[in-house]
Amino acid sequence: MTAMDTTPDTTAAKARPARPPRFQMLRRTLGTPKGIAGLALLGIVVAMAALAPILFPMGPWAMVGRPYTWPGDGPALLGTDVLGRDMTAAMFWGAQISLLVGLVSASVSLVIGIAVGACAGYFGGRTDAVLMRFTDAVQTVPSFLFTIVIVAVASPTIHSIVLAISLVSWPAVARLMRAEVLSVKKREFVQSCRIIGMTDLRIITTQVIPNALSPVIVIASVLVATAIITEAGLAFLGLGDPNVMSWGTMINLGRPAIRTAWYIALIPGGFVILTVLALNLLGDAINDAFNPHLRKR
Amino acid sequence: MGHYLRNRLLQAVVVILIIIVGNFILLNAVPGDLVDVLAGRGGDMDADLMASLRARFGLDDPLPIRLLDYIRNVLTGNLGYSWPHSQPVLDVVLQRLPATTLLVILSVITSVFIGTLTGVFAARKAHKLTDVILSMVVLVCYATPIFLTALALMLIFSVQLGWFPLSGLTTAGAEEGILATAADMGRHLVLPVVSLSLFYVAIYARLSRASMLQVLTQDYVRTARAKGVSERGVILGHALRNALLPVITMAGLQITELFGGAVLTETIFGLPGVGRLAYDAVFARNFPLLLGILIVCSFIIVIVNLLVDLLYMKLDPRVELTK
Amino acid sequence: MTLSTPICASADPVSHPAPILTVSDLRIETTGPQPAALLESVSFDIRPGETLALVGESGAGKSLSALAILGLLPPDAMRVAAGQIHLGRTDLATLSARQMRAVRGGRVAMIFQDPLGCLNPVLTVGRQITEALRLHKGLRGAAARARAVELLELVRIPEPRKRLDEYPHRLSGGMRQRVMIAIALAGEPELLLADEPTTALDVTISTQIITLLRQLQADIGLSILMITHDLPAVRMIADRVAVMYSGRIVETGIADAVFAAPRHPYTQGLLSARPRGAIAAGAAPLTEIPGAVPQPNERPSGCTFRPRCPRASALCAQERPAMPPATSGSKAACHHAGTSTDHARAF
Amino acid sequence: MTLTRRQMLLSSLSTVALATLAGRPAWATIDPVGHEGGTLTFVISPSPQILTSAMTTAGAEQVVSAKISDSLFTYDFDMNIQPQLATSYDVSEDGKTVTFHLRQGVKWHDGTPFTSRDVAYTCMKVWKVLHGRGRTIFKDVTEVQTPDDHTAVFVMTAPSPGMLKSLAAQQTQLLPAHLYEGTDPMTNPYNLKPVGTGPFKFVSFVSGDNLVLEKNEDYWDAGKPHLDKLVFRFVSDPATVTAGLESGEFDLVNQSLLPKPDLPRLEASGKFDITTKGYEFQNEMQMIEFNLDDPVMSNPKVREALAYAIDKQWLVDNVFFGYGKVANTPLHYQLTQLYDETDVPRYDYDPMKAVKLLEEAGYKRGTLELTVDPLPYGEYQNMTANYLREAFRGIGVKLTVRNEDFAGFVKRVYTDRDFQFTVNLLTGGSDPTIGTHRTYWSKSFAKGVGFSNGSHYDSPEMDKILEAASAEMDEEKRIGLYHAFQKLAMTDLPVLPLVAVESVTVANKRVHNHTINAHGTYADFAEVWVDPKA
Repeated sequence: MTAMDTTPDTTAAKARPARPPRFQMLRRTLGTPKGIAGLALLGIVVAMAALAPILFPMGPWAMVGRPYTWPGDGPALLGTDVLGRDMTAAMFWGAQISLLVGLVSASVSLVIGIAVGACAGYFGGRTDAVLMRFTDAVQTVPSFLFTIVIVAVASPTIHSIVLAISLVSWPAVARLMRAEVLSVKKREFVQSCRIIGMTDLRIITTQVIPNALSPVIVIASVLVATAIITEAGLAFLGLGDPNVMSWGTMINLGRPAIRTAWYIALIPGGFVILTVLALNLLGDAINDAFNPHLRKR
Repeated sequence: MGHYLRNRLLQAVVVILIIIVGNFILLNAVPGDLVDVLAGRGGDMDADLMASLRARFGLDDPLPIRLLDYIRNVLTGNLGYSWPHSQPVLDVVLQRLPATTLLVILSVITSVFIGTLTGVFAARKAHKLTDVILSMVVLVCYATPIFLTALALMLIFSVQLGWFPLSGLTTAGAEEGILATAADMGRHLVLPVVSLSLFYVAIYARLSRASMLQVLTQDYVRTARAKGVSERGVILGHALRNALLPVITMAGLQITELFGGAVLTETIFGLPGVGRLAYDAVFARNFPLLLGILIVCSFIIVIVNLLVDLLYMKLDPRVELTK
Repeated sequence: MTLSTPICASADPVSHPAPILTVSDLRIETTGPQPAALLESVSFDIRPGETLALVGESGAGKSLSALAILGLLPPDAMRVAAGQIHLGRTDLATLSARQMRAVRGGRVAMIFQDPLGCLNPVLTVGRQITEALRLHKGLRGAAARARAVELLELVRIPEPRKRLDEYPHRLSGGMRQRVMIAIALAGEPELLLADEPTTALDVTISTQIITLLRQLQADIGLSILMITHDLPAVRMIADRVAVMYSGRIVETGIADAVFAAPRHPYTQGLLSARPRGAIAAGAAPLTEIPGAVPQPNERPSGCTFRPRCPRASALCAQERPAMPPATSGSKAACHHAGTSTDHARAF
Repeated sequence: MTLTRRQMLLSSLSTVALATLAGRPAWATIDPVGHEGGTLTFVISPSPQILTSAMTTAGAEQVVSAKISDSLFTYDFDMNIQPQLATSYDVSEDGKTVTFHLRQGVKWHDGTPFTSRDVAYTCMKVWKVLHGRGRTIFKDVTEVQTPDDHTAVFVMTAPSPGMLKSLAAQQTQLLPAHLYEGTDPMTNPYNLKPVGTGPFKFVSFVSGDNLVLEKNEDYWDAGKPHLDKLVFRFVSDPATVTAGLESGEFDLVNQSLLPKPDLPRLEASGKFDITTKGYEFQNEMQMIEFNLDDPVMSNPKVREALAYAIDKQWLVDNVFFGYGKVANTPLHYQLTQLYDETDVPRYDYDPMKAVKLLEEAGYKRGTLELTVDPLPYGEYQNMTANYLREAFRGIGVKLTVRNEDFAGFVKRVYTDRDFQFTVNLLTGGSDPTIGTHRTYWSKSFAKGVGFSNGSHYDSPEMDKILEAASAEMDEEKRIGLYHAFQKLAMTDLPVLPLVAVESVTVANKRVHNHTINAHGTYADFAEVWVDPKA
């Protein structure tokens, strides 16, 4: 998504002689076939999310016809679901929820993970031991089970789902961050900041974190994708928020009818795959851009 | 070595304690308790019976006392009692463990084997058409949620084609005998294992392809070639072992994730595993059982992690026992 | 210079038997739609017991020549476009893959720059030596082990029996390079390709390794193709020198003669860039020669050294200087070769 | 059930053993046995946690335990008492003593003879103490005397007309005293490897997967059962159930455990026997429970408005696929003698009227926001709630659907009372006194007790009707009282009945006699046989 906002206009980019390296990185990301394919697919999903309120102002729940109308049999392009609601509208509105869940939970777990990892790596010693044992504990419990428990505790709403996903997915970020911070804090500029008497908080936020961030950014797309899959899995088990239309909820509704009307479960399933595929392609492209030596030989 | 093991086990104990305390507090924040569920299932309990059951189940003591009691019991190997099952928690968990263990072991073996093979093959054909096609297939597998794979496989192979049984671990009441039972279980496990594996095959394929490509650029591979080692010998004798290192780490993670995390697969294929048990325990508010599952799973995971570390050390002599 | 007298066991090329390696007009190109020549018209030969040093900056194509001899050019990226490589009378291009594997590590062995990276980190030293013994000598088990101990002794490694079971990361840098040499010697090769064998080592160790190579050469009559930009090492070990620049050999001759009176301006620059009286760390850039080696696809017309050459003339831009056909002494591919005798003042 | 009431009345006067209890009558509905042996695979869900229903009222436990363990009676479709372990009974004149004459020569599966001691133990130590409904039914029983091995005398402080209708195995299963006495029944190991007197013996149990039972060769009813093996499979996924039925992996499924959209296809295939009989004990009603403690819901105009906004026929057609009927009174239409719609206020779908009523109540279009808590049990309540969201949007009411799990729902609704209205599924039972009274009787409101008077409806008039009805022995008067009940309930509208649900049993046609009495698939299955050729 960050990549989207800064899609380089090639002519403008050429006109500018000195580009910041980060910008070059983006260009490199988006120039690859993977990057282009990822962006295009993601673009479709983003467009669906954006167009949902315009194309389907009645929301995803409006009942437009007989339940179990197959795609092509009635007015609804993708058929109707178990309650006669338009599957097309559900898919468009569902795109919003999937993206929202993905982005928000990835951001929250990035924030937690970066904070924990940076503190553990920077302070070391006892702080490190305490934080890492805590991280271990969260990681030792199978994450999907843990998500289920948290959602059950808080009862399934979109907020509790996002929170639960964030709460189980930060440890990977924390570990990565810690490893990176351990190497960054040995570097001269951090040492010199210490010597001039900067506070730890300032050093961490202005020096350490920015310089340790790149590998973490690389896994951000994976976090988003995992969050989308987890939400769908929860909804599939009936732990979805009934007041938002998510693809997982639709799969859950369609599952009992899978023999009679498999399209109800498989169409949203296809959209989940599409979105996750787009994110993975983009993630791969970003990864290649960050580690160009692995790209082509 | 002994020092290392002691340290690791000590860490494990701390981790498990954090898990117990954390989950104990978390679970007690849940609305409703076991008695509510029992009353609800039957539909007609009176307040007196509910109160007496709460007293029996130890649900009316204050939280800190229950927590301390619980920890004391766990330390003596007593994971508590699952009232609805009329059995000690450990017994209930142990009954469900074999199904999950089979599922996990089989899918780890399958996915590591096929995934690595695919990855190495793709790395050999890097950037050729075969590699591009394989990578695309792998990417789609990687993007497909496990429950969708499971659903699709069941729809095709059990429902439409009738090749595999729909649900369960064994054919109940089928003939006895170890071989017959094993074959029967095998048939029941094919689809769950395949659906769990497909995603991980994708992971291992990606991982081992990248790792193989990276290893193949290493100087020691060139040395081996300069020594006159055949291409096959280079791949199998020199590159693979190095390329396997990240695969081993991932396999450890996969086991961690699947023990208890295979809820969806167990649900779809009706397998009597711990994941499903844990899921049911959440909704039955059977917290001694849920905590017991978490503890048993954590214990297994700690052991697995230790084994993975030892294996990693065995495979990579550069890793030393530092802690 | 620490060593003033070059080893010259076989200084007279004329009296020598037929070369064991002959590279003639070798051309290596990149693959792809617009191939760029990485190596052009490279010719040299090595006679039994002789040491030839290929000298030049990084990117000159020295290592590529060695890899081409072993047929180890990365297949997706490069190919031999022209020229022949003869090992004795055998044209290596005619060999099957299996025959080529027998050559590698058998008749021709190679050692590399970074001995840590070149040893497989997950295999014991012994395993890596015995593998070569198994492949080329058919030795297995105890016999292979015993021979491995001998080889380690040969490369002067103390406690060889103990070292066999160790992993490379436990050894020091010099020790690792000795192990590499032991592996190379396992197949009892006629020719050793040494690609920057001392570059990654510190000065003392580097000297020890060069000394070891000299001793081995004396002991077992090894021919060596030494690839390096470590000029002091060249002085210590080389009989003849070939100077490479930008994919071509620009000067060749008896080592002493070249060192004493370099004819090509590039060689002159190279020699003057070396601080006298000290052996600098190998990888230091030759800052004294202005500019950089051009990329293969950006090579200028005519003489490729022209943009950096103080003597460049109009002729240099038009015509690429060829190597004179002289059979003895040093010769240089330069229109203005040898016009200055004092190479120190060439720049 | 009118008959039983009269019998009750009769016998309490005459103390005469009933002639009909002499032996099992030949029911017209029973198919003659065409084959002995074979295996029946029966799918239920969820997995039972223990294998006795003597101390729980959970459905899965009931289905399973009735095959293994008997009780004193069974009941035919008309709820007439049929003998099982009791061959006859006498009721004393004051109605406070009931004497059961037990069948002789019955043995527990472990060979120990069944005696009156077992009855006394189970009643006094288990039903009365640990069984949710048993605590009510047997609350007046002070003692069970055992003058001899085959006579059990229940001594009560007051007559208990409900008791004789509650002695079927799935409700009041008998336990072997010799294995339970002196132990804690809740932790007794035989809960998991039950020893009963029934037609099937326990073989193996894999929690969450399957339960295998085999024929009891020494069954007291000689010549039965006809099956060699009875296998229970616990399958939670409804789609799997249909698939298994169609592939022949499963023979029988009850309780509408498969997706309703599949039913038309199964029916059309002609390979299945689909019946809604055998649920006379249940009579489930889907209904909206308004929380009368909530300021919005306490306004009768709002409740009526919402009632008019709902197209109940749509729910019957689309959510229940026709397996059910629109409910216009709180009673299930299957209670034919009591059900009466005459002069009962109706709330037929009329959204315009709903809007008008809301405005009268002071809520302009678009100003009312409500939250519904559908019972998280099965998918139908949730689907109805989803329908309600759209239906209410049509009258300008924004409805939020809350999703919580079973325990959370019970706690929120019955303990915390933090809700506006539910979509609930309530079991009416074979008589209004069993299920329906609880919902409307002010005295059954108690915080923390699930599925009682969730509305907190408190009407002295209603209490009077209900109390009179439960004590009324005269059938005509009883019918009158329940008519008054139906009118009042639909006038005050604390609860809005939506659909009288029909549960479905689907069986492969090779299965015979799976539903031959009021217990349906909850019966003992002694008569069930499978046709290997079909």
